[in-house]
Amino acid sequence: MKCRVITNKQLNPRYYKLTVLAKEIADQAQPGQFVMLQVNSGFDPLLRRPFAIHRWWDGGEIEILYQIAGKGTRLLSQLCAGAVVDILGPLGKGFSLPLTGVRPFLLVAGSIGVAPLLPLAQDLISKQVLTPNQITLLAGGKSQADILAVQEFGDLGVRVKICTEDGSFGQKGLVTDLLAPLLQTAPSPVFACGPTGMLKAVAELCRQYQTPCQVSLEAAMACGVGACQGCVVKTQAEHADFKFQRVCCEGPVFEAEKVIW
Amino acid sequence: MKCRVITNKQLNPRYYKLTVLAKEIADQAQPGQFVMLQVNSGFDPLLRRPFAIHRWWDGGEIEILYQIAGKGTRLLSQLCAGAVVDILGPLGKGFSLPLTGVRPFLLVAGSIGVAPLLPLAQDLISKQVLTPNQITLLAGGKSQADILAVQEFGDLGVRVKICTEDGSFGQKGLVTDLLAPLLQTAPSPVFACGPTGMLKAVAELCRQYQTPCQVSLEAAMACGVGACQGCVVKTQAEHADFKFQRVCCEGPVFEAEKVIW
Amino acid sequence: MPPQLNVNIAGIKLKNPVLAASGTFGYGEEYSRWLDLNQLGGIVVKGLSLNPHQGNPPPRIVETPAGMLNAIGLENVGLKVFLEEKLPFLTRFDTAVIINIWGKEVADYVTIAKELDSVREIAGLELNVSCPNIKKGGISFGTNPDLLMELVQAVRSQLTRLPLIVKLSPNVTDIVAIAIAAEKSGADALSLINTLIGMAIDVKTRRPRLANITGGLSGPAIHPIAVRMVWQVAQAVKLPIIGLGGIMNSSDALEFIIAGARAVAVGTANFITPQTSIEILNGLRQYLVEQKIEDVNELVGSLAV
Amino acid sequence: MPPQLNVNIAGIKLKNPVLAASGTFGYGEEYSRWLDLNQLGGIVVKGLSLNPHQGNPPPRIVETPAGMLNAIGLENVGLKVFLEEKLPFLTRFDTAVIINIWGKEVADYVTIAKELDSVREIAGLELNVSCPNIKKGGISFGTNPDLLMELVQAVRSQLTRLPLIVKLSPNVTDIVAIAIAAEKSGADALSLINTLIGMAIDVKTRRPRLANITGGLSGPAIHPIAVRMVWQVAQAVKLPIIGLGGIMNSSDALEFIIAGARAVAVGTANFITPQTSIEILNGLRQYLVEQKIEDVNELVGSLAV
Ligand SMILES: Cc1cc2nc3c(=O)[nH]c(=O)nc-3n(C[C@H](O)[C@H](O)[C@H](O)COP(=O)(O)OP(=O)(O)OC[C@H]3O[C@@H](n4cnc5c(N)ncnc54)[C@H](O)[C@@H]3O)c2cc1C
Ligand SMILES: Cc1cc2nc3c(=O)[nH]c(=O)nc-3n(C[C@H](O)[C@H](O)[C@H](O)COP(=O)(O)OP(=O)(O)OC[C@H]3O[C@@H](n4cnc5c(N)ncnc54)[C@H](O)[C@@H]3O)c2cc1C
Ligand SMILES: Cc1cc2nc3c(=O)[nH]c(=O)nc-3n(C[C@H](O)[C@H](O)[C@H](O)COP(=O)(O)O)c2cc1C
Ligand SMILES: Cc1cc2nc3c(=O)[nH]c(=O)nc-3n(C[C@H](O)[C@H](O)[C@H](O)COP(=O)(O)O)c2cc1C
Ligand code: FES
Ligand code: FES
Repeated sequence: MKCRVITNKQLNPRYYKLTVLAKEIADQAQPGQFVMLQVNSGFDPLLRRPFAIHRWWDGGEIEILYQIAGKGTRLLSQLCAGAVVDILGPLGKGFSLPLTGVRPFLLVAGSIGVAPLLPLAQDLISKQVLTPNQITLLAGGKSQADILAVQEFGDLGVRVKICTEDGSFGQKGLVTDLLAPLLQTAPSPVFACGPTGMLKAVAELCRQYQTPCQVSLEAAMACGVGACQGCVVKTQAEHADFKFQRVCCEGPVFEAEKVIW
Repeated sequence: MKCRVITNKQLNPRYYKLTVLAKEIADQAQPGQFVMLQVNSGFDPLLRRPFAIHRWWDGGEIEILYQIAGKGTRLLSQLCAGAVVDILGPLGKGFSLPLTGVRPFLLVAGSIGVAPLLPLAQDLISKQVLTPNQITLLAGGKSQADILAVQEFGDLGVRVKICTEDGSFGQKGLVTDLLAPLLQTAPSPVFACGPTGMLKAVAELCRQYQTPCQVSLEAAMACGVGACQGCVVKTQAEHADFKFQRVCCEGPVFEAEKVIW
Repeated sequence: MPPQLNVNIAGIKLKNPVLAASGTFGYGEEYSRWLDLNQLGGIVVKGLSLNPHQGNPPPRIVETPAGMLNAIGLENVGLKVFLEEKLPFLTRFDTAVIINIWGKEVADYVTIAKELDSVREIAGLELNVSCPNIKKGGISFGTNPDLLMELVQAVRSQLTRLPLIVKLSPNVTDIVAIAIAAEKSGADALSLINTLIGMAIDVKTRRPRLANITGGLSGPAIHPIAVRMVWQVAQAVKLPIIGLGGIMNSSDALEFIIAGARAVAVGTANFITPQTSIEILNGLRQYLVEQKIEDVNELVGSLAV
Repeated sequence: MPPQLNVNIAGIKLKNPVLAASGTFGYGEEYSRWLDLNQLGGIVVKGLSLNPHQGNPPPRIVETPAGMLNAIGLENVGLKVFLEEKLPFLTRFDTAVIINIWGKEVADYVTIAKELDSVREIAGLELNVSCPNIKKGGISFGTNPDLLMELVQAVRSQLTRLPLIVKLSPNVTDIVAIAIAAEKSGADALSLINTLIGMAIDVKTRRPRLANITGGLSGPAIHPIAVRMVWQVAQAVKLPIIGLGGIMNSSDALEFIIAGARAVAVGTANFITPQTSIEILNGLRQYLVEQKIEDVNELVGSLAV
């Protein structure tokens, strides 16, 4: 679907926010779903790039929060308002929302992993699963620049706790250092997105404290729609040692305990 | 050499004019020479594209007159002021200027072929080989939009005769229809650039009227510097039926009578 | 009058010459949200084996210049689940269903071919011969003419109804010798090319980027190699050819047809633009009109050399 | 301390492992305006034959996705002119000069090798074996192990001084078998890969885009295939390997070294950016420093599988 760029704003040297008009996607999007974006119509890079849908509006705008990771995202950052990008979506299975919240929820973000957690918080609040103050975002990153969308969570009334590896913003340390004491005092359902190493550590903590945990995984993707089998992750199987599931359509959100890390 | 785009102006739906700052090239350029321009730093397209140097100034700006022919020129047309392009040049052997003009000269252009003829006219005038009114430009094209740089030649004081295949501008017909009667009345040296078919016809006329003719040829090029042997054209050889010469370094300008068409 | 697009591949009647290539179009259902499957000439289903197969561990794919490497490892649901759960969906559409099959030894191929021969909804079989033959020390069936002949003969003798397409591997010295071997041993059609074997290394970790170390290269990067092979094979055999490898647009597809392919298949391009096949079809129609060619069959092998 | 970059290819001492590939760097002089040739590890000169050779008619090149096809047809000035007019220029620089040679029959190779063996300024010979052997019905020397052995033995027996590098063609089923044949018959080093055979068609005119119909595919498109072949060959032979095919930057070069190449050669990339080799060298240095590797030789074949 050809979409017009409305804005493409640099947040800090490594992060950008892209807003495009994509009515069909905005109409169907669910928290945790993603899109496959083609940064240009040439062959370099050849494949589309996956991005979580960060925000969307009834008017049809959708927003993507992205970091410069390589060639594709660098080209993406050069697009100006008015440019056209081809976007496929919404794709994948997002977060499963419990109907009522029995306990406060914890959202755990590793830097850019915060992207799909904002719509999750919004949805939890607007569907009255929880009140804003029953949701806490734990946001971690290497440095201050990696802590994103804090303002947006604040606007929702969600509590935000921050940590950075270099201590330049919030507590010094890893996001699991924030999570562990919270789970110890009151085990709460966890929704996490971030680098695989972080997700694995979060999953391990949740297993330890026996609290449900949903993780949004990343994988290299070619098609994004379940056709190529390229994006699989190893998960628990009923009648076998394991099975492969496709991150693009059976995920990207998985129950952490089902993932074989 | 990385060069900054100063302007990239659309002249009409198919033609553009690009001005970049390229001091080293401007300092050395000779009429009929060209540059190899890399439209972007990715692999699509992979190779540089050759373009005649249309104008240059002491300040270091060089100008390229180009037509949208395919992928590379389309991408080129999308560059904005401030963008950076990599340019190799000046390259090739340009027009050979006689020291004095014994007779008026005829410059013959097929649409975009006019590009290298403007600096030739300028040079002939500034080196006082000829006075402006001793030079005539015959410019042909399919339609009015293909007749370019007429203003610039007019500003030099050069006489301009125009023809188009559809009669939308100037006389209706081919540029050879303009050339033949002129050569018949007074054989004059000819300098021509344009599509191969046109050059061949011009060369044939000049042979017939026994007047010297220099043609600027086109060929698919990979390196532009003589290393790949990709761009050859068949020419007369002394001790053989023919030899291959490289358009990029032994040309692009050749004596028409040496070319085996 | 709109140009005539029907082509016939060894008895498989295609309403147009544009197919979806095996392994790049899932079981059809994955793409039904994105395009009308009725418009396709046919769908070649993901490589099927007798039993379900889990494939290789991830990472399974990596992008390369104008291409990608894949080492999916032929993951598939197996014959039973395919017939029960996947085929019924596909048969709802007016498009030819061709099943790409593979095995580790001749007997595997024979068994699955025999089973499929009786399935009315299937239009043809495509033999994926890029798999290593475990009985012959892992030499791929498709790189040795003798192994290939043995396989094709064995499978062919089981079929009473289905045309047999042999899909050639490009990782060979002499594609023509392989094509002739397939023709002699009873193949009804050929498709080429499968992927070229490649590899990519992460220089930071000094590890291969694919868990399988090597993978199959596909995409526009391989198009010139594929066109060359189709042209060479078209000179040497009489069998109808399905051309594929790096087709991104109608011009790419036309190169194959002009080189001698009667149909084409779109692979990697599906991942980038699911509607590529439809765009190719439109481009093909437009080209035929512009060139005043009434029937696409007239174009097949029309290269002027 | 800056990392150690010297490598030794069968006695050819290179001050760094980055060479310019045959046919893509002319006779050196074409690029001397654009970069300092002293910085290169070595220059492999355009394929030389005993007599001058005119090559193929144009068009000789065509761009393809992330690659190009060439059918230059081995145009070159011939041995005599090379020694008189081209070599003196090259010997002015502090860089190893390697001569790529070819012929149409074994005797051609033998004669030129013998002549060059006595030329002091030359550091090594590279045998281009992608040429068709006219005595053997046009089968390329490089696709048949027996032909290759015959050729390599014949040439090797003429050389008293010069190391012999055999440059392998990738258009084969089993690159390892070819590499072993070269090793057994006396090659001192291997370089791989040469170009893959491809073809492109102009669909408007329905003619091949190259006058020669087919051509050799080079450029980033073939990089994954080349890395795979270098890796496979490095497992199987002891000879030092020069890796090439689609190298555009230092990361591409590093993949070859990690896969098992002791040196690399830059081909098509020279056309796009004449300074590519220097950039690669800088990138290589930086990588070695970052990875705390003191000697580039430690990196050779260090892939962790
Ligand atoms: C479901 C999903 C949702 C995502 N959402 C976002 C998002 O909201 N914002 C965002 O900035 N990024 C997101 N990503 C990651 C994003 O897709 C990659 O950063 C992007 O594809 C990199 O492209 P590139 O061309 O810039 O980098 P490349 O040049 O392709 O690669 C640069 C580096 O990034 C790694 N990389 C490439 N692709 C991926 C990938 N798919 N997953 C993880 N690492 C990768 C490479 O291994 C390499 O080390 C998401 C990924 C997935 C799978
Ligand atoms: C010495 C020289 C000077 C030139 N000067 C100019 C100039 O001043 N202005 C200008 O607009 N163009 C000039 N050209 C032609 C210009 O290089 C091509 O139009 C351009 O490379 C096309 O690139 P593309 O990617 O847009 O088209 P592509 O997609 O590469 O090709 C589109 C069409 O153009 C043809 N084409 C591609 N390259 C060439 C080529 N090198 N010569 C002829 N036809 C080609 C192709 O066959 C195809 O039909 C010159 C060419 C040469 C060799
Ligand atoms: C992810 C992926 C999976 C594939 N799976 C199969 C397969 O199961 N059987 C088969 O014969 N070919 C398979 N192929 C090869 C394609 O059908 C096709 O031959 C090849 O990709 C070249 O075409 P392309 O460049 O258009 O992709 C696969 C290719 C890809 C990219
Ligand atoms: C225009 C051109 C000419 C070539 N000429 C030769 C040659 O004379 N001898 C040879 O062995 N290889 C020749 N090659 C092959 C290159 O040396 C190299 O093996 C190949 O291009 C792959 O490397 P690349 O992808 O970096 O270009 C030539 C390649 C090109 C593009
Ligand atoms: S990306 Fe293709 S199946 Fe997931
Ligand atoms: S373009 Fe390479 S020699 Fe002319």
